[in-house]
Amino acid sequence: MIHINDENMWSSNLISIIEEFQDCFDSMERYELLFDYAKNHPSPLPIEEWNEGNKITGCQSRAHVSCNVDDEGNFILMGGADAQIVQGLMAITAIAVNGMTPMSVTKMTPKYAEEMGIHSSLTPSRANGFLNMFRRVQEEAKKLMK
Amino acid sequence: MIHINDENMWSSNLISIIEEFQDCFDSMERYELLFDYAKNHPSPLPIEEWNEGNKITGCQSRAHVSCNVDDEGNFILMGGADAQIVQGLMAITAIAVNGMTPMSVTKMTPKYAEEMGIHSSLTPSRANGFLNMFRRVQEEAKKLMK
Amino acid sequence: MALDLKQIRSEFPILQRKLPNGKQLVYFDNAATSQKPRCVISAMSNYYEQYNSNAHRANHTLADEATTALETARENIAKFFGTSPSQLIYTSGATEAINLVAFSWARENLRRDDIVVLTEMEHHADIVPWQQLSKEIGIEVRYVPINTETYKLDMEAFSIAIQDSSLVCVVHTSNVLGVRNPIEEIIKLSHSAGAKVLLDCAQSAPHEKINFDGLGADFIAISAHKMAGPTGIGCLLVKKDIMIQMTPFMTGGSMIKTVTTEGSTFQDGHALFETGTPRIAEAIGWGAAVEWLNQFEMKEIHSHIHKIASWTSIEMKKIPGIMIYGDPERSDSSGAISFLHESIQSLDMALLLDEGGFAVRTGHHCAQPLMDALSVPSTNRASFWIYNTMDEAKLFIKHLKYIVERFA
Amino acid sequence: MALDLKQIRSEFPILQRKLPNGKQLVYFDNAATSQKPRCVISAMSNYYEQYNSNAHRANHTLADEATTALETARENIAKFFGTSPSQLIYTSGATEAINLVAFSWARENLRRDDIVVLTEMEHHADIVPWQQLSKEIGIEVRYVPINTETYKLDMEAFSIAIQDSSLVCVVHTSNVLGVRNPIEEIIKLSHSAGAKVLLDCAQSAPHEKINFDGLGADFIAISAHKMAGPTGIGCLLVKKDIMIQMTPFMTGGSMIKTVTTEGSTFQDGHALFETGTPRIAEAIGWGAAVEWLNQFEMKEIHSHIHKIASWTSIEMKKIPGIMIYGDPERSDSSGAISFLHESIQSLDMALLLDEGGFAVRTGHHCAQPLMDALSVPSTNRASFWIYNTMDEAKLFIKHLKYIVERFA
Ligand SMILES: Cc1ncc(COP(=O)(O)O)c(C=O)c1O
Ligand SMILES: Cc1ncc(COP(=O)(O)O)c(C=O)c1O
Repeated sequence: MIHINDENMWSSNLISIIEEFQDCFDSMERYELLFDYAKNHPSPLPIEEWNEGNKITGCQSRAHVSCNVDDEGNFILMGGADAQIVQGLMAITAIAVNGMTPMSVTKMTPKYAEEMGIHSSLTPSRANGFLNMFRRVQEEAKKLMK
Repeated sequence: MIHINDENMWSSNLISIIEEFQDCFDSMERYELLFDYAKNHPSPLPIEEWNEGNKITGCQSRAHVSCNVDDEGNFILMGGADAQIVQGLMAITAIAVNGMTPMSVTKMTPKYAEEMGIHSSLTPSRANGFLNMFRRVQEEAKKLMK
Repeated sequence: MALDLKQIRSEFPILQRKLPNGKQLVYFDNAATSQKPRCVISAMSNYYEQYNSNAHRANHTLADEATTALETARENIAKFFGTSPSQLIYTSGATEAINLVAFSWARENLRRDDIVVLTEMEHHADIVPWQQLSKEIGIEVRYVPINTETYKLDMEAFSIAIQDSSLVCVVHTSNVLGVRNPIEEIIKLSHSAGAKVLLDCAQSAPHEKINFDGLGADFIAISAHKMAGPTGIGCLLVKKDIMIQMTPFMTGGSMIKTVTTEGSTFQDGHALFETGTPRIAEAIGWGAAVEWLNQFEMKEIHSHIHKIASWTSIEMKKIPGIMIYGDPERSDSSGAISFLHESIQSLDMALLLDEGGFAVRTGHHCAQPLMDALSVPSTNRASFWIYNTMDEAKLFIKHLKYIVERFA
Repeated sequence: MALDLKQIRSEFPILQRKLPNGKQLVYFDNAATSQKPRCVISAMSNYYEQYNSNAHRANHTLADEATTALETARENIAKFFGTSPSQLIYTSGATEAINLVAFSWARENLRRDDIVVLTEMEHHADIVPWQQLSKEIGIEVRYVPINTETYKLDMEAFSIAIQDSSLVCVVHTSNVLGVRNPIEEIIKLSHSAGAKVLLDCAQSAPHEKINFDGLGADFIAISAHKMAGPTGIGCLLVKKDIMIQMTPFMTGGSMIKTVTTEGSTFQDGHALFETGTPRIAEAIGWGAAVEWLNQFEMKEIHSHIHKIASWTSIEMKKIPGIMIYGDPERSDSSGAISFLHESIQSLDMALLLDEGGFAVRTGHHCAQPLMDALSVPSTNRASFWIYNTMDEAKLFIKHLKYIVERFA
């Protein structure tokens, strides 16, 4: 059951992902699913494009995001990380935000990770760096609004 | 009642001082008595002779001791302090050790202060510096043995 | 709203303490260190019992909890002092905070003959680092005198001293005299003269709201243990644009970005100045202390202290032979009462007060230049805080009278 | 005599901890910091509840009790390390201890082109201070490589590197590899070459008896928090004749004798290097920790750790894709097991272990030059201490196998 739909900003895609996670038997199964999403990342950032400029600080593994808008002004997030858990969270974040307007992206909250039951994403100091990644995506979205 | 006579090294003079302290009604009365002994110090060190060499370190007030032997080899302690409590303890220490051989002085323990009920003398960090003074007297006695 | 003293006192276990001679403790040594409420003590025990872990690189649950607690404490403490967490550098206390300014900022930004202005009222912690720097790189140190009648800083001399100076270091409230310096004016004058300002708020933080961003001082040094926090921690608050002028001080663990055998790159911001395993339990304890203080207005605390101090001071003056250094009755005084009796030596006084259960501090209070200015080698000092009561003050006056009657 | 694990574990409240996901905590992050027995936690609470006071100038009962406790702790800790209290300088930890050598001894006694020898195995705390000194005064820093097959220091290279050197800085036991360096030989060779020796004993002190006077090292740096003591304290042990070569580092409160506006005179011995309000609660806590450790032989602790570590290492090697860095089965190894899985990235491994309740550290362990030598960016590290059990090790192996089966 989804407790909060974050002001109805979650796409049906994202909601079905959350439900898929909620159906998992335990946290190890959830991590397995996250590994699957990592493998099938819809828009990975090619490793050649990992650089200091798009690096996420505060993540224990190397993690990079690149944010753009397409011709119609829709948000495109590409992410690359060497840890699968981070890569999986990026994949799901990309599914969550891609196609939105940058404005909408800035209004998102990171609560979907909580709903998915990924405990290790919940506090800013956590090593998987999810919150730093999410914050960075929103900063980029803000810039793209201008 | 005297609990420990420190291997019978206490003179009858010292014992009667201890008893006098033990007869006091409370600690304030003991301090008063100590002030009296300070006033009637048998061998004060004249203030002109207070110098860095005979200064006692670790005492919160200025305190100096000078130790010698007379022609017959008997110990003479002279002490000077600007705090009356320290001066009083010096006076009693002088009564305790003067006339002894330096060897005997090195064998004394500072337990008479405990027996007198002067709590503030009991630990090395205590501001009245009694233990530092006592230790210094014994060091000087050791030197005078040679 | 008056403070609920009964409630407050019940939160400080030590206030129940009986001394070995059977006397009830009356703790009037608050300018040296404050006592700690139960919630501060248990915040630290709870850390050790439930989530002790080295912080940062938090890839397991305990490390995450410890890191979060450490950084939450930083946020709460920074907020308490009216600034942002990125401007707060944890140190072991006010002394290390001032040394950090000397090592990290002054060594980098001052040159031979540059002028550092101090006052005669400074604590040794705010004197010796500058004398050392003077020996090392030849800065000039100037001392602003105090008026020994009013116990105030000589502001005329101050205005002259700060000309062409680079740094002005002033104690917010004197630990000996309780005098509060006019820091707002001091900051304004110093900045107009082109000097940076370092405030030593070790004594003021426990009873006055420090609004770092509002004050505009460049550096502020604070100790936790004088404001209900634990030993072993304090901080330096630094203005943003000044922090980037600072070079690393102690180096090692967490302050680095990369290390190779060829050389290293460093973190930015406060992280650059915090190395080694953090003072985790201490930060958590201090965080609990500011949270505890947040239930009061600092003004309430100040006026409570002031009421006790001014009454005590008035009564003390009636006792023959007692001299008071400072003006504890002035409304902005910190409540420290430095005093001497004309014939009872200060150490004797200390021990006689102790015998009655009264803890006061005695000595030069790490302010020998001030002692020289006052022409005394030491003073006795009674100082009050939030949990002290008028009843305690009355007992103190009674015992002091008794001492003077019997021993003077 | 075997350790009574049941008794020991019952003294560590945190070992009862359940993580938020319901899993029982298995704490294998001991090389980062150790857990604390109840007696250490309560020694500190008891200080705050019964006799908290600023120390030194002890002219009231609480100040006396606090000072006595502080100095008694120093005596007990010094004795534990086989030396006298006058040779122990309290610092905030091993990092500050090493910085103290760099600031107080090296800045005074080393000149441009003087040589400081480090090893590739050093913690950043024992690298960056020397790199800084190199930038500042132009000392030369040499690194002794390790043999990446045996994980031992290349002693041939060592013998060459120490020629004409002034100071040799070596980690007693590596925090990454668990390797114990041959410090007895290192001290002998270094002294024959005319160099002083600084040992980083942060990792060794928790499981090996340090006999400072017997070893003959010039400096030893130690952290309390890795050996059952609190955060915020550690020490530098210094040989008597070396301490007098050291100049003041941080200055202020208790390290002074006299201060005038003309200049200051300082204390001798350890007091010269300890300024500001002491880490009183921390020293008392550390004192309680060494007292607690005194009921065991350090050899017992070491062999207990070694038994768990070598069994775990043997079992880990049977798991496909696991590589171990170091040789945890060697009898003098500290029991730290650094490992990686060939296809599961270290952060993923950390989080998957955490999900099972296992706290291990992951990252470069503040030893990037060693990581470079091993050609890895980071490792996972399991490390054991007195309260860990073979049962925990078995659960760990089981969970690790499960992770590898499902995620590799
Ligand atoms: C080998 C070694 N040296 C030095 C340190 C630094 O110790 P601390 O962070 O307690 O100052 C550590 C701890 O991480 C270590 O393992
Ligand atoms: C005015 C003032 N500055 C600095 C200090 C030094 O503080 P700490 O000893 O906590 O470093 C003190 C405390 O004694 C103080 O009263």
